[in-house]
Amino acid sequence: MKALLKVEQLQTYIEQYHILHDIHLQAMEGEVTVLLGRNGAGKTTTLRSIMGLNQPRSGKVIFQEAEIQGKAPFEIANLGIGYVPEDQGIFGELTVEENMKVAMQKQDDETLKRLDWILNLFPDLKTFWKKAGGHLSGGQKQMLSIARAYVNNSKLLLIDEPSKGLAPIVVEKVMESIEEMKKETTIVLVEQNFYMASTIGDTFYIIDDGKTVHNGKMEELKEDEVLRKRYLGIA
Amino acid sequence: MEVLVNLAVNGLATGMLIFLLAAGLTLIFGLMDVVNFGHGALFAWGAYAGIWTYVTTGSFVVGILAAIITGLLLGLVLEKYIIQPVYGNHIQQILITLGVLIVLSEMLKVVWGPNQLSARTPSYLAGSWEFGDIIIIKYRLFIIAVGFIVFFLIRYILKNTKIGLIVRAGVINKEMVQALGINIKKVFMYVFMVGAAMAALGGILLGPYSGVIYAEMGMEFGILAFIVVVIGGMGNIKGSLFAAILVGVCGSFMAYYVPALSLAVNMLLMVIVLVFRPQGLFGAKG
Amino acid sequence: MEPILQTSDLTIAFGGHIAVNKVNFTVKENEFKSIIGPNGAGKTTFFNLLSGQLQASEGNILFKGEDITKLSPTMRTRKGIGRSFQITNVFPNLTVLENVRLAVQSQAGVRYNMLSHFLSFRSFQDKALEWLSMVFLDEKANVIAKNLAHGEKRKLEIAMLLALETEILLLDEPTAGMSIEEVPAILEVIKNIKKQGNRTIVLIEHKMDMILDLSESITVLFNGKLLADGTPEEIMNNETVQTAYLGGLYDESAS
Amino acid sequence: MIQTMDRKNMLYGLIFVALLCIPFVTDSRTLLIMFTQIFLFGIFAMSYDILLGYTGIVSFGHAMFFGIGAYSTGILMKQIDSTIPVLLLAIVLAAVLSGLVSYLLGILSLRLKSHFYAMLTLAFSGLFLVLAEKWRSVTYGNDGFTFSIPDPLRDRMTLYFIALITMALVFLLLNRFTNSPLGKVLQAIRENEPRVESLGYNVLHYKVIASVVAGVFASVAGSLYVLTLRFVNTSVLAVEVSLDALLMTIIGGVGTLVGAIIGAGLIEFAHHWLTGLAKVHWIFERWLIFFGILYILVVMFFPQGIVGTFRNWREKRSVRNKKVIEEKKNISG
Amino acid sequence: GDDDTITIGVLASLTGGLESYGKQTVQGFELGLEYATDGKMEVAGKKIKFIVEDTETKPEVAIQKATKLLEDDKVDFLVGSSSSGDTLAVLPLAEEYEKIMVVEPAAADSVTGADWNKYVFRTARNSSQDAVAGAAAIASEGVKIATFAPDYSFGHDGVSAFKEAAVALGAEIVLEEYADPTATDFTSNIQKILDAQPDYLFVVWAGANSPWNQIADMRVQERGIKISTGAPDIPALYTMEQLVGMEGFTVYYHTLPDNPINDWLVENHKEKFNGDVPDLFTPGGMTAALAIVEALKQTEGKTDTDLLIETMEGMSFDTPKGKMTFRPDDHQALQTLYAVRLEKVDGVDYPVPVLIRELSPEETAPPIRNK
Ligand SMILES: Nc1ncnc2c1ncn2[C@@H]1O[C@H](COP(=O)(O)OP(=O)(O)OP(=O)(O)O)[C@@H](O)[C@H]1O
Ligand SMILES: Nc1ncnc2c1ncn2[C@@H]1O[C@H](COP(=O)(O)OP(=O)(O)OP(=O)(O)O)[C@@H](O)[C@H]1O
Ligand SMILES: [Mg+2]
Ligand SMILES: [Mg+2]
Repeated sequence: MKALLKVEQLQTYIEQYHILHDIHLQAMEGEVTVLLGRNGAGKTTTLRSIMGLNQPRSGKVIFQEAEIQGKAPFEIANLGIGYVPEDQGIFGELTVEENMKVAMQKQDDETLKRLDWILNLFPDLKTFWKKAGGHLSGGQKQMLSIARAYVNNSKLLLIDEPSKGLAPIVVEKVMESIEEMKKETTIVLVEQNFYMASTIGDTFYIIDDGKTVHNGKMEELKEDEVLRKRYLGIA
Repeated sequence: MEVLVNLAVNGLATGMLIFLLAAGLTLIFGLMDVVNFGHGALFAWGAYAGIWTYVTTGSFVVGILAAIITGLLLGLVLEKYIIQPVYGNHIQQILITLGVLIVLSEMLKVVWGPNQLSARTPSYLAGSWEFGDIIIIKYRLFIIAVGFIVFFLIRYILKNTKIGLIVRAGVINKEMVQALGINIKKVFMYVFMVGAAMAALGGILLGPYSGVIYAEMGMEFGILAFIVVVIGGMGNIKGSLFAAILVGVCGSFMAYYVPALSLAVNMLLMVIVLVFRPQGLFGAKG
Repeated sequence: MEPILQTSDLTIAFGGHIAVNKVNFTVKENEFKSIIGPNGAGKTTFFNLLSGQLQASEGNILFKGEDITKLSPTMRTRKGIGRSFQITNVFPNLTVLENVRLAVQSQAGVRYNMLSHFLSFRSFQDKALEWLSMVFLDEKANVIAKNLAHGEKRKLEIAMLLALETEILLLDEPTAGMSIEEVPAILEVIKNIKKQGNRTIVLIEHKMDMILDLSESITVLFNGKLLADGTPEEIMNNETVQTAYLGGLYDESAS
Repeated sequence: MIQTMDRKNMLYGLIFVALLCIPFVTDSRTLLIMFTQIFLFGIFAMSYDILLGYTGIVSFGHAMFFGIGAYSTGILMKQIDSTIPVLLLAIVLAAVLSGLVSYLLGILSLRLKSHFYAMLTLAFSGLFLVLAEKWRSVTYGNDGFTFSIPDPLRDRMTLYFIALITMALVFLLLNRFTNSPLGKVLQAIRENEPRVESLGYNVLHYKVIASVVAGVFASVAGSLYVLTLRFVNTSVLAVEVSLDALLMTIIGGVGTLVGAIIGAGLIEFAHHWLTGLAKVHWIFERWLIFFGILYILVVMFFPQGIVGTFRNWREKRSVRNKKVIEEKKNISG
Repeated sequence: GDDDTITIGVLASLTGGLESYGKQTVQGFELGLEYATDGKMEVAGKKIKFIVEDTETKPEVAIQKATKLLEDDKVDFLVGSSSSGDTLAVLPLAEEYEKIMVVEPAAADSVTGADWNKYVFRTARNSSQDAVAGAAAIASEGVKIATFAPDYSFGHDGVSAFKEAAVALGAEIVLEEYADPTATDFTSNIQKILDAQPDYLFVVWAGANSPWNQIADMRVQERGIKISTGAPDIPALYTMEQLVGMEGFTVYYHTLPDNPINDWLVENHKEKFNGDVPDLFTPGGMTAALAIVEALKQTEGKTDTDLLIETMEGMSFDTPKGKMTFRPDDHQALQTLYAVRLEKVDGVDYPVPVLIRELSPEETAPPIRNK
């Protein structure tokens, strides 16, 4: 197995603030890599730096053997990287349909088939197809945000806290869908719901104060109570 | 009866002219949410470049092309160097585009001198037809026609292509659009250029309408364009068309029947519309 | 105990869609009540009706026996109904401290004073800091709110609600996105608040273990309608709730 | 924190004293008049800043209140008598009238969303302009009229002091106003209006209060303005006047009050200097171009306005310094 | 100025909408001094210096600049300004500093009417003179006239004076139309004029936007309504192509006056300003200079204001437009105006005002309104 995405010694500043000090990570092809860490640790900033939404000051982001740091976000997206931001990034004045349309890079059969699959996964979106995105419920917005990333045939998906605001039954569904996506897509996931993270994650990284402080296979973490207590405060 | 027809046709034509001036602003202000006070300067430049070319080459069509090209070029330069850094910040937009308005208006005087220029109607569009007491001015029919063409063109672009959607999405959340793989910078640039070109087109068409162009026309008609875009409903091209026609027709009838109020007609119209429909004629509620 | 807040046939429709449908809901004084339900069930909308962000199209709301259906959000807050928002809703360009201070100031009833300097109300500052430390955010007191990480914003949201010191606290998924380690601590804070004063709490959450741990009673909304209302045991044994909402997820934990 | 406050107040005090001395140092009337203008427009811009900077309301019709002040004063001086009591009466009357108009306008329209409110104010000030144009028997239309002012005020120096002291007073007052608990609520409204409501504040009340305060002080500025001109015509109601307020506020930095004064000063100075240059070289005959370029440069180099950008810069520096100190601590510790 | 220099401050709009008027005044003034002093820039042994300031057509700027001239430059005379508003704003300063102000080319009646003070002398014609000339050109017993003017003071002033003069000549005013000067569409107003079926349409107009195209398009002339107006400056004449044949009046066109001063003006103007001929307000600027120099000659260089006033009241002097006289009552210069017809002239690509007859100073004397 090879690493689809490698992040090396990533440092990011936002304005004058030094947010990421030293981030390392590798996302293996076909795996779900989970980033864990407390609030404000820098998980979101890591994903944003990969996406080019925050420009890293130094370090490397390597995707499919090529360095992509410094590229514009749209270029990075067009390499086949999808992104679900933590604040959902819904276009509130656009309808659900229009939100999806903006996201769809192609209109081919494959994409339409995927759209079908998504609408079956989240029937709410079908129900509210013509409704303004801003008028959806919190959970529905989350679904829409995930749906926008799913609709394109991405090689890599960066997903920031997908389970937040979702009803347990939908969390289940999202987990299933990620399992399904895994066949073709590599996934980097930020998730606070440890149940979900541990169930679908293959590899984990713990980020603290802008640094990756620990990483390993998910099994290890599940078994290692000490580690969990130390970094995640849970037994 | 004849009077009514005359007033209606002339009001409609004036409305169409105003629509042509405002159409570009519907894109730039209404859709892209850029408070572009420099818009008026764009039509003044369109008018000067167009009329000058028309006079030099003798061809009105070439003049129109020149105006459009001038608009595109100015749009390109403005977007790239002036507007791009201030997207999303109305306060900075106001200041910087006021600067642009001043610079561009004064530059006109540097290039073409401070005097007004006379703008003649091309002979094939000059004059009027008379049917009894009904007088139809040819140039006005021409304006009405061009107005409809421009209207349907923009509507087509906005309705049947993804561009309108992308721009609206980009205004709401630029980052997210980029993260979806769209080069929003480019899209914004093209839309701005088209908006500028339409302003320039409005400018040259205004020339023969009143027979004269002058550097201050930008400031004078700029506000009118804003009024039309706002009372039509932000970013709604159909709204702009209706609002422009409303302004034109009301102006025409007021001037005939209630001349005492004709100075105030635009302002009154705006007050009435905004008090009863705060979101504008065709604006989405909320 | 008296019902402190009561709705009868509370209804609102958006276009053709009835988001809240004839809901009869009661919460007793000093009760800890939770509302659960699938996404889009109408929970947030129901809160919006209670707090006045939306006006009901039918039905009414009684607060301590008084009909408050037509009151503005402002008046409802003043009467004692405070809420937090599901989608973070703070003052982005003010500091964290200023955010909370505004709530403290409102609570103290200093609203139209335009002649004294705000610093002359030292107690506001101190109190705001106190609330912040309660949600572990005092270190970030001088940070501009928009620069907070998501989880931190959630904490700020809670601090602002707490600072209002209203009799009823309506909490809309307060811990969504908060890190696992801190959730228990925040819950502890909420519990304490309730213990200290005479507080009624209504909580919307999707985290069932948390709800079961805290709630004295649970209301289930489904498709805008009130589906069930009862003690946690009753609700967990309700089959419709199981299939429609939980999806078998908590089968074991319930028993 | 407190220390910097004291330092700031001392600086303001010093500047005020320096300004008080100017008339005794120079006898250039041009300079005096220019400063008087700066003070007047400083008041006007500060009043606008209450709307734009502190409450987040864009108005394109602020000239309306300036004009009410200007015309009330002019008309009373001409029609009744040019004595000090009449003048005071005029100023108070104008302020009351402005307050009333802004109150009614606020109640009517402050519920509207930003663009629409801005356009509505534009419309109303447009209607006032038409009124001034049409009510020719009193206003003499667009030509305007001259009037005389109370004798003790004829000296430019007196006017200078009056303007300066009024500006200082207005500054102190508005500074207190913006730093009052109520002022803080205004800032919150600028940030997130609906949220303020659910904190238990009645947003409309606050917006109306802000608009009345802004209107009243704008009218004071208008009254003083025509006092220095002894002439009034419809140009006091022109859109350009509203835009001037807007520009001065933005250039100085919205939400800073001092910024408004600095903005007024900068525009007047630049204006004076550039028009002066017009005689030096033919290039500057089109000095307006350079004026426009100035606006553009301000946005590029002072995106938050002069005072705003300066504050930002100082904040950043202090963060950096703190960091350096911390790092040093870490190394030594 | 100091003892052996006489300083004159000229206020004019050098930027903004009235820029071309301002420039005409300044150029004329410069030439006027040159002519009056034979290029020596001296009168009665004293040097003459002038300083031009731009009012930007803003009253507050006008006041600032005027004060600068009066205080810092210590000018002996003020000249100006292009806009009536600016001029009115400056008048009280002339009174306060007790300096002569020669008003040129502002035309508002109130300058020599309600807002007049004794320091004000006007070489420009005022709106009433225009109107009287306009009336003289077309009004006679039983003629029906409609007027059309912009809806602001300039238009209203002009029409009311015209009405007075025209009615005195026996004409009947059948319609007074006013239009928003910044409007794009004047056809409604023209429609009303058509409805009223007057013999003449008298138009009072100034400013960039103009109604001529639309008047032609609405076939006003074809319906037997003759159009009359004041011929404007040359750039504006370009827009009046369709009005060839129109009869009206003008303040000045360079071929109209027949006297040596005008010949000199045309020739030197061409020489100095690369072939351009003097335009509408150029002779006005020159006239202001001539008036001042003439007054100084008579006082032998003394700048004592009272003496100057005494000298100038009733003073007659030669100008490019013939002899002018400051009438003692309101210091308005009575002057020749010209009844003209617009004609196509070979080699000129705009309609040219051709003389019908000179309207003598007495004939166009406006009513005295400063009492
Ligand atoms: N624009 C900004 N300016 C200053 N600091 C910022 C900015 N954006 C983020 N930060 C800071 O960077 C740190 C990391 O933020 P980030 O959003 O990456 O955290 P996170 O791990 O995603 O947290 P959470 O779990 O709460 O979402 C936080 O302390 C935050 O305050
Ligand atoms: N302003 C609105 N306009 C139109 N429809 C709305 C509006 N607000 C909510 N809705 C709709 O009403 C329904 C209920 O939404 P609500 O936000 O109350 O759900 P919720 O129970 O809070 O869900 P979640 O758990 O996802 O937050 C949803 O289907 C939503 O799309
Ligand atoms: Mg995060
Ligand atoms: Mg919800």
